[in-house]
Amino acid sequence: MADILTLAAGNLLSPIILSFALGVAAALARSDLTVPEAAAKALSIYLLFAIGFKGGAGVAAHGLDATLLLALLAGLVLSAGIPFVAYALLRAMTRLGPVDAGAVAGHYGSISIVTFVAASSVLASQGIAAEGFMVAVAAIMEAPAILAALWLVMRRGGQAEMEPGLWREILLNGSIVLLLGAFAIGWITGPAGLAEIESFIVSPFKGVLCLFLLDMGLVAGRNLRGSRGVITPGLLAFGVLMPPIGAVFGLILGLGLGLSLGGVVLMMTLAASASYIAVPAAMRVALPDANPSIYLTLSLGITFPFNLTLGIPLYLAAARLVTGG
Amino acid sequence: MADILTLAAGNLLSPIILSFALGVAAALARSDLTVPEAAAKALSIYLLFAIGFKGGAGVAAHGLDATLLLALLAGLVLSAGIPFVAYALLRAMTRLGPVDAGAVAGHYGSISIVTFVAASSVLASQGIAAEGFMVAVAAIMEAPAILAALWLVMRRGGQAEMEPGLWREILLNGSIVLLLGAFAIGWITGPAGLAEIESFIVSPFKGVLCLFLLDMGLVAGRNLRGSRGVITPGLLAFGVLMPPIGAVFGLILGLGLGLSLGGVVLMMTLAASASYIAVPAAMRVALPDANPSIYLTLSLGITFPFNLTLGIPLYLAAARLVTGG
Amino acid sequence: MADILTLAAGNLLSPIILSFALGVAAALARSDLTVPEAAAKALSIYLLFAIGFKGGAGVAAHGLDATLLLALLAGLVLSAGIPFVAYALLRAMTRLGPVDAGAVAGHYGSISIVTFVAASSVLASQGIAAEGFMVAVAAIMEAPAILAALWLVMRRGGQAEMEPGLWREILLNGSIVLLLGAFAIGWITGPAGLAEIESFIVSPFKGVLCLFLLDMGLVAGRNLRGSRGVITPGLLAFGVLMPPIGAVFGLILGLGLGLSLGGVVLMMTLAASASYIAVPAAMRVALPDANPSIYLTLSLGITFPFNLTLGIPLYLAAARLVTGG
Amino acid sequence: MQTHAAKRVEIIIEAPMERRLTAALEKAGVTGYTVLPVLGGTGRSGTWSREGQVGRAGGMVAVVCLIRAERLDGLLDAAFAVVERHIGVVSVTDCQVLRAERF
Amino acid sequence: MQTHAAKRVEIIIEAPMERRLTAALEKAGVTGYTVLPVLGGTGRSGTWSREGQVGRAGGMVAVVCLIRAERLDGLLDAAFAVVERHIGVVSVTDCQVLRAERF
Amino acid sequence: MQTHAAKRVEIIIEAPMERRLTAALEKAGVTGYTVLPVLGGTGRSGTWSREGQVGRAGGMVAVVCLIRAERLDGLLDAAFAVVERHIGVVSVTDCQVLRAERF
Ligand SMILES: Nc1ncnc2c1ncn2[C@@H]1O[C@H](COP(=O)(O)O)[C@@H](O)[C@H]1O
Ligand SMILES: Nc1ncnc2c1ncn2[C@@H]1O[C@H](COP(=O)(O)O)[C@@H](O)[C@H]1O
Ligand SMILES: Nc1ncnc2c1ncn2[C@@H]1O[C@H](COP(=O)(O)O)[C@@H](O)[C@H]1O
Ligand code: NA
Ligand code: NA
Ligand code: NA
Repeated sequence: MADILTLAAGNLLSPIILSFALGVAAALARSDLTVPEAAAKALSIYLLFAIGFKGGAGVAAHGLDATLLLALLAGLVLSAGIPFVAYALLRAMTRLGPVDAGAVAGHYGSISIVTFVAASSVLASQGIAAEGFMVAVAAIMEAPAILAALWLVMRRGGQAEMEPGLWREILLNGSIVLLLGAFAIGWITGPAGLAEIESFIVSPFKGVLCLFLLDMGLVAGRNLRGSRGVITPGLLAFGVLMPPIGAVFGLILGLGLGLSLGGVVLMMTLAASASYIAVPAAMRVALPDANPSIYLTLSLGITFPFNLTLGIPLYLAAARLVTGG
Repeated sequence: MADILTLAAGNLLSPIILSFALGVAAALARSDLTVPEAAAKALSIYLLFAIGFKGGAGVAAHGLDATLLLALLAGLVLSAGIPFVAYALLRAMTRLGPVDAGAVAGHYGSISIVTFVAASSVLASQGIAAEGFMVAVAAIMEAPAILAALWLVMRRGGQAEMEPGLWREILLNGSIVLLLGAFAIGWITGPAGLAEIESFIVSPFKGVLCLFLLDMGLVAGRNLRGSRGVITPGLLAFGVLMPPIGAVFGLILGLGLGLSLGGVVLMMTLAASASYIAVPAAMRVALPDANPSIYLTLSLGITFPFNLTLGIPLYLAAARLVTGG
Repeated sequence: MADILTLAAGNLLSPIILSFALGVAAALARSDLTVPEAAAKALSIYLLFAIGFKGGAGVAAHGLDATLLLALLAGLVLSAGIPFVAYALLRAMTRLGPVDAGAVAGHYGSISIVTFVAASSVLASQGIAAEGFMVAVAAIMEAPAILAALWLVMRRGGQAEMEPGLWREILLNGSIVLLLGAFAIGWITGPAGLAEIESFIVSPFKGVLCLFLLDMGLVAGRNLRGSRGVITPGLLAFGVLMPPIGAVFGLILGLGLGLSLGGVVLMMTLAASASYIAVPAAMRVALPDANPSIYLTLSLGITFPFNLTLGIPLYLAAARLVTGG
Repeated sequence: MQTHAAKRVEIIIEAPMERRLTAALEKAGVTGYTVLPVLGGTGRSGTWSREGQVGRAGGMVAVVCLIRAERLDGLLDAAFAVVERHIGVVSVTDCQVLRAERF
Repeated sequence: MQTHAAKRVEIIIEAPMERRLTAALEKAGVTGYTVLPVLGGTGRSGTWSREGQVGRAGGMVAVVCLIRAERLDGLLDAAFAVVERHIGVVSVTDCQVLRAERF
Repeated sequence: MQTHAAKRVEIIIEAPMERRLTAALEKAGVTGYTVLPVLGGTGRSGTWSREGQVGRAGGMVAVVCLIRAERLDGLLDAAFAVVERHIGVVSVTDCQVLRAERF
């Protein structure tokens, strides 16, 4: 317990988290501090490229055990399954109608790659290794949740627009393509390739992450400010309860697959995190009647900060406890 | 004297200054070389974050002597006091009316963070240490000058719009918040935090500064080109006389506080520099009748290059002479 | 021969080429992956600044032999001469009219700085040195080709708008100014200046190049997708035949000048590459009736990838063979 | 200078719907349109801004389309089908264009 | 397609005044507006461009507002109070809108 | 609020021609205009987008110009001379402006 607290405290006082907090504080205080849209996108391209490449180079270095396919399958199951749990919880805990509940549920089945990056970075600073292929698991978890959510809504008589074009958009969305593409490049070029561009994608990585989290804090803070009244106590409770619940599923599957301690923590983090880029865009198209304030605020304003600050140390502590690692 | 010249020459031939000169030359020659607005803002966010963080980490490393509060107070006095001197000079040396003179005076009380960064970089390359908290002094000096300037204008019967919203905007403007926020993060996380993101905010710093100064050169050059006829000999004289005068006040207060050689130079530089981001925006709101060409050209086209090239070596030489350092 | 293949294969599997391929693939698959315009421009500013600076610092380090002037002259001759060859080929191999043929010919006389950068990077990774002044040769080769192309078109009775303003625009276009400016800064500040900003312009260079090539792949892929039907077999053949032909001219002049192995390869690469930034913009102004799809697709969609993947290794192998290096 | 009567249609719509809108316009026989970026806005669904956003969900774009009057109804029907359940606004203005053969 | 007469107001104003303008519009009962970026321009106070700028002082934005005719005067009064002493231009065009209930 | 009849001219033109267009406008006595960025578009010469572009060749800008009716013809002649052989569209709308003394 003391360990968790020390880790959580250490985590809370890292430059990464403090940068996020600065962003939130600046937005809440209505400072005009902003990161230009193009700069924010450039930062996210950098992070996706770097994390994907490093994952692929890791696979190339340590070889590919058969676990990869199983892990991908586990990711798929988590992504498609968690929305059902989330939906049931939402209907029980909150007053959301089927459409809004479905839309939110889809976000929680999918993943937040920045949460994944933050967890990787905590692992790295603790010297805990993790399977490089977890990056591919992250990529595969983006989409199935959307399908599950739309199915849930339609079963309830809600109207969802599932045109064929939407599927291509979801499966080929920029972040999936970049993450998997960089993973493939890292895998193909291996440690030699990594060495070539190490001083670009490894050394400055944490600093870039700070600036990106500053921006995410600004966006989350602005979002919180603009959505006063939207978030009821029930929704708030959901936003902090759902991540640990998802993490438990991730823990079970991660252990079942025999992942390393780091791998288990990443699997938990993926399961616990909620999408705030790919799924919102898909939901605007497929479920235009769902209120974006609800799912964006939950995912970006509540669950993301929760995972970043308390969640990740908690998942690490839990995984340590269980694996004895 | 020979020393000053050597230092000035070395300074003039550094990549930083030459990048600025390249920008000015390109703009004057009407090349279409431009840095996109989003990229320029991203560079400035990087610089503010890095300089703030390093300042905070410096305070964490060397402890906080009681001088901090006094230095903040000195900064406040300089910022609020210099506009009076500048205003008197402007009225004596130029034909500016009270509104324009007040607007310009406000710029000279406030500070240019890039000039501060350039001075820090000269100090670093000479191996001269400076108090990390000077970053906080820089931040505190941004705003009081505006108040002083508006007071000056209103005393003269000029119309200034001082709505409450403006004060929040000035005090919480993005660069102050980012600078102080990064300072706080650096302070909290200390040398360990700095080590984590060193290869992002320390090693590439000078190179980023080059690109930023290239952009500033482009903007300054375009400005000079567009404001032919605005700058009279009197204004030109003011633009190169006011910085050393400000620096003298900075020198006196810096010595009085017992700052280190580096700290004194930074205090002089702050006093000598003129704002070109925060104050112009505030002046457009508060003193819409003041002519922006005048204050922007003075601050960006004359005083900034003067400080960058001759001013900083001069202030360093003067401080050395006086402190015997 | 086996050597060429090994080198080509090694080249094809480098992170740089694979990033380009990822971009092409993403665009062809109609993924919504995009790099914001401002970020792409920022990356290109970085690359131009870095390559120019390093070239200049190289000249400062190794002294300037008399070859510089001759090499500049050779660049001028290549740039102005290649359009004639290209024009004759185009008229023989394709059905392009004089205006379109002239526009395309101008692109092939001029150069692609990214191809130059990629070649430099291949040389560096093979430990092959090259004359720093080749950067200046690159810069001087941008413009003469345009003049030659317009002359060709006008001789054929085509209408070309050669207003004086256009010449200033071409000669002072942003990339020439930045490249030559950074070259001058590198030359003036020399190895000491390079050391100051090395961790910005040297270490992360290759990684930045990867992201830039990802973007170029996206643009090239989108271009290819949008120009189906424009590229006839004749044009395709021209797009892959013209580069080696240009390279032969580069080889002859490079050998004649007595350049080093690396210098010869760079000269070949410059001669072989086709412009896709400066010349298209000039052609839109001067030859508005020329179809931009043709020249952009040829230059960006065919010749650029050809040079990047097969061309550069080929030129290196040829130069090795001939110089015995 | 000879000008011709035409309509200027301006559609402000969520960025994720842009492709669908332009596809619908093209299907309705529209031969040209221009897409402008939008920084932010306010409407019944609150205030939004592009600053710092990475995803497209929270953004909008403005699509401007010059069209002959007789084709307006087809365009509006097509646009409405896309905009209907989405946030966004559509306005039509009378205008004069040069080079009418282009529209 | 059923359309309704309305007004399209376009206000080009200095970026530091944007918040004040939109606050004034909201106070005047305007329920929606859209803000577009502006790259540069020329007017009596010279030529300016956003390229390479870090501060907001040297920039402008365009605020577009669709509104019922009967509310126009309130809007213009509000806008004028903000724009009055500042550089910038205001234009009003007759237009037709879809989904009139939104305005 | 007192308004005055004027014309709103909107010219969407290739970015490399921007300087030439604005120079021609200034020569024709136009005292002010505003340049807006354009993200992409479709026309007879195909579809284009600014995303990821480094050069200006593949981009367009929108130039908006408010002008008194009596000056319109001069403006259109000047604009047409520049646009003539280039891709791009020109539209003119009747509008009302505040502060007519500015135009
Ligand atoms: N009356 C209006 N005038 C101009 N733009 C509007 C108006 N109403 C809404 N918008 C734009 O459309 C977006 C969505 O509006 P709404 O559907 O009302 O939430 C807003 O954020 C604005 O960008
Ligand atoms: N006639 C006009 N048409 C369009 N925009 C204008 C016009 N006059 C001024 N502007 C815009 O308003 C800004 C300030 O104009 P001014 O107040 O005349 O300096 C200019 O930089 C332009 O962006
Ligand atoms: N009818 C139209 N309405 C609005 N913009 C247009 C229209 N036609 C062309 N454009 C714009 O002008 C550009 C060039 O058109 P074009 O000359 O037809 O290829 C297009 O890419 C659009 O941005
Ligand atoms: Na999840
Ligand atoms: Na000062
Ligand atoms: Na060439």
